[in-house]
Amino acid sequence: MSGNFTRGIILEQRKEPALRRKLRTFLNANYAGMLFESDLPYDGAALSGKQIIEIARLARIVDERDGLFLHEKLEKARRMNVKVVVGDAIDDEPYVSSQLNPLLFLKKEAGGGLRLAAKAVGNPKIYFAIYKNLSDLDLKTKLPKDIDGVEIRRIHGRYPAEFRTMDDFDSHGPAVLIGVCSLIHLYRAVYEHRIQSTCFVTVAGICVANPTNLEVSIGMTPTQLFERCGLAEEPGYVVIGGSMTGAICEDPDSYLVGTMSRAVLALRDEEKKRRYQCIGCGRCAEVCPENLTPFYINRYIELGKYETLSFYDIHRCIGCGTCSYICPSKIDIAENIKLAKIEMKRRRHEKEGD
Amino acid sequence: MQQEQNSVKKNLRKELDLIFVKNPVWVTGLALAPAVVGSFTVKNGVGLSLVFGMVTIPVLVVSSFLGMLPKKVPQYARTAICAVVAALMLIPARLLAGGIAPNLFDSLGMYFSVVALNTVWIVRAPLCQEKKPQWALWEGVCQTVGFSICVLVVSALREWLAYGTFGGNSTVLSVKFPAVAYAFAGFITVGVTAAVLRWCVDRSRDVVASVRRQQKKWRTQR
Amino acid sequence: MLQYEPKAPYVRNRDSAFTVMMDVVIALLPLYFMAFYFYGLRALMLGLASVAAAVVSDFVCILLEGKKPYFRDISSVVTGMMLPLMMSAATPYYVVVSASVFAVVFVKHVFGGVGQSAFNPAAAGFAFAVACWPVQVFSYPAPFSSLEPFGTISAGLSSGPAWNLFQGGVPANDILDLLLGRFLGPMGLTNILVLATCLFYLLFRGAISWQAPAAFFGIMVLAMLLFPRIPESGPMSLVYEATTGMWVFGGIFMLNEPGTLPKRSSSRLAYGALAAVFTILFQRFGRAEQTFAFALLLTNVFSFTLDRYSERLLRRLRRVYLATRTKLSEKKSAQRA
Amino acid sequence: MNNTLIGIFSLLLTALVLQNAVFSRALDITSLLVLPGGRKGLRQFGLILTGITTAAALFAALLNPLISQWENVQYLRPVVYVLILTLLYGIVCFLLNWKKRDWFHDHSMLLTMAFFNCAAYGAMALTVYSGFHWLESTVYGLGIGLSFLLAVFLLEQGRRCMSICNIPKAFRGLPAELVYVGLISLSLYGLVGHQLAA
Repeated sequence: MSGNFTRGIILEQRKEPALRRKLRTFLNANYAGMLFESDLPYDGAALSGKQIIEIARLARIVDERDGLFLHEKLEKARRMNVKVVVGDAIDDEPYVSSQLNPLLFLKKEAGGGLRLAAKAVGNPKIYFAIYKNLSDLDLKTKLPKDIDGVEIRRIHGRYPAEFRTMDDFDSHGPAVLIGVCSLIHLYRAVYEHRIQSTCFVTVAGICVANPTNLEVSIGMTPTQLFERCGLAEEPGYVVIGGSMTGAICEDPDSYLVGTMSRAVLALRDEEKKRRYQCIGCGRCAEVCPENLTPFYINRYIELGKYETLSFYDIHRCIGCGTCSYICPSKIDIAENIKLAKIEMKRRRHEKEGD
Repeated sequence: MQQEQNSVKKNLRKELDLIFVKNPVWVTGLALAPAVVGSFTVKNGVGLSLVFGMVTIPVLVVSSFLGMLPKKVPQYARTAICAVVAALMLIPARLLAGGIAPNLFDSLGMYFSVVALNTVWIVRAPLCQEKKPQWALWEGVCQTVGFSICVLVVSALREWLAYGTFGGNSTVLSVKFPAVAYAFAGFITVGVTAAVLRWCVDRSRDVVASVRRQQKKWRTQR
Repeated sequence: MLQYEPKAPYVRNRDSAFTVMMDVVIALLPLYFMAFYFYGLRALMLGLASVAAAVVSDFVCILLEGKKPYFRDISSVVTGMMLPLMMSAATPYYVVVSASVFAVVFVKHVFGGVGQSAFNPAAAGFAFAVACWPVQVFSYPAPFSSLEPFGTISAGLSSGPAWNLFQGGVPANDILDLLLGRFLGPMGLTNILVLATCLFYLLFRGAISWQAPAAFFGIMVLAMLLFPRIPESGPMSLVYEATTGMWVFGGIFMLNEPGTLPKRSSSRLAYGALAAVFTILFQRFGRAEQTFAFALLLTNVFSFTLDRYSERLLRRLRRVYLATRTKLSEKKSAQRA
Repeated sequence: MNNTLIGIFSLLLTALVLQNAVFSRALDITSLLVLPGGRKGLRQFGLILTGITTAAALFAALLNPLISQWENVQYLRPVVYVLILTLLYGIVCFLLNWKKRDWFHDHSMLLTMAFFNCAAYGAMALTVYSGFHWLESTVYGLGIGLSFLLAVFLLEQGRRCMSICNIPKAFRGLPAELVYVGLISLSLYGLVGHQLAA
């Protein structure tokens, strides 16, 4: 519950039509043949932990949370003697439900996958983590108390919730977070010897006629996904990833959707971009989850005084974008900070090079 | 011969910069105290410029003569001599001011004498020791002109706004701003006029540069 | 495809700089309504003149700086609206106009325009008007007296209860009159109930944050209750001071001017407290009957410093917190081993 | 005893805030604005200046009964004061040059600026105008020096604040700082009211 008192913003979730709808598949022809060769049995109960990690390696499963290979993560967790394994279904960004929806509709695979991962690490406690936003009263989907016998923990509080997840499980000892989608892939790898060739993607946005969660083969283009779900109107721009931290897709016809994509959003080019001068209201400092002062950071970046930025602890910025969201002057503070970090790194390298 | 003439011209021109481009008050920020508080009527402004000239020119000239002393004499002794000269010059300045306007000394109060310790000569006197006396004199004149222009402009502006008069003669100004005669308005007036001067100087520099560029173009075209 | 490149995040808050400023303007409108109710058309005309002067001088300054004029910024309107409210309804037009020109040109634009002003423009404009024309600013017409919208005022002008307080006496006004704002005072800020409504509106809309006003009003109320400056009981003194003083209006509108307010919440608390201390000191030792604007100008000097100290404190705390956390986890792992 | 203490304290406060040497009289505003050496240099300068103003005020108060019997004293008074300052300057420089040569070599310009300075002269002149006896005038001189330090402190805040402001090009530097000092002066005006600078 402690999360309710953290800093951040209350966001309209806008997950609803996509979250309620059934998960659909959208696969290309060679999905059936994507299997790996192995002598290991098709039975999770008969496998040892090391064998499960070996299967994860053979299936080339990538965790969609951080882009690491699942087998590397599991091995590291095993070495660190982890006490808790958490299946992460925290979709805290608006529109995105590509972890939550598979969790609700593929309960058996998700729960089984989490058990397998726990076995690989050494039988610690297991939980699923879901984001409980203050404003999701409009959510029509009832979130269950447990999935396949695994307890669901709800992460409370305001928007940047994902980085806070660890704090909720800290009391148990060291924890590891694994994305739900990769757990589903782990289950399939163990019981079907299937290589990870698909990913879960939310196709949503104002311009999409039927917002849906899709399981798609890796390598589809956004245009194909939009054809599948139907476009209500010509999209203003296409975003890959979350609506808060994602990136603009320059060319929807040739971009290839991958494991880390999570969501493809078609948004309307709604309002003309109105540029205001900073009025110095300080709202960015009020909402910053890391308690930084983006106002001064942005001002010093604009003035080019990069040496002062370390005083304002710019390296603690998690890039959540709350400052840009709240800014009444519509200044791209988060983007500026991101670029400034890159610039600072470049300068440091230059200095060391000399 | 040609070279000598050129250097003379160069020196003359260099010191002329002190009037606007390197104005001692507006640009360099020296001798601000009398310019800020003392200059709220034109009469005061004239008085301040007078004292400034009577103090600064002799001190700079004396300082250039002090440069001829042997090197053994320490710098602080030279500065002390300059200070004595400045203090002594206050007496004729006071007499002259009394001759021009009897109540000038009273209306200026402390600032009349404060001019004797103005920062212009404190900063410039050590540098004038390397100069020939005639150039020190010329610099003193230019400093005085620069100071006077600043003080006169500021004091005229403030008198006009505060009392609606100009040198005691009433002018057309229906609204008067009595607070402009106070110290805070002095700071703001000097600051704003300094900004205006800088803006003008920058603009004129741009104009000069563009004219030169144009001339060069024509020359190359020919 | 795109005219510009949108940057993450792609969903944005609906509030804009325009709506934030508009909230303040909306909160100022009831005060103008009260002024109109008490003094008739002249109150509105004064406001109009002040706003016009502020907007025009803002426009001219922006052109002089060589920037593009920019009509969505209405901060000069806010400044212009605040100024006449603090003055007598019989103030000549030139006072109001020159105060707002001073505020916009010499306070706002010298330091770089909107959001960057080192001093509160409205406070500085009022201070300038007081320095120039104390008599015109502080001699008030009686409420409900008919004032000519233009030309010279024929109604009798006199000083109000604030002057009595300043002189160390007790005002002779009825308490109910004071609470309803029916006394000789500044044209827009006599009615304390309307002011309180404005405060709650602004807080509810999120146009101002609660920290600075909370600290400011807390300390002011305590000081008025415990150390009355007139020979009266604490609560009575509080009623007199709060109804006649400009600090209630200032604490709501001028203290929270976004450009000069510190940005961190802890430093906002300190800023409010500092403003209260300066206000009390200026009230006791000042030479004018309304000194809040002067006290606020002095407080503004410390705005940036408070933020810096707050940031430094936070840095220290963050380091300590991280160090203890790593130490604890090391200890835990050592125990396990 | 108590009364004198209270009197001295109120005199100090008067010199610090009400008749602040920088904000209400603009004494020494030049060194405040243009002295090189940054914050540290300014603080050092302020400390030196405080010592000088205190000593100068004391000397002025001691000498005042002697010179007030002269003829044409109003002509000679400024001259005498500047001569006293010069004498003090010479002695201090001689001692420093003798004992602490390195320090003196680095700080000679600072010392010169601090001695031949409106504030030092102002401390002498103002004590005489106000008719203080020697203790009062010493305290007043100390107050003038401290008020310069106060101004240094306030201007430091201002400089920091202005360093992140997008000040128009024409105003950058000296003009903006002058306006800043002017506005602080305006805020103190509410405390002081209008007093003619003596």
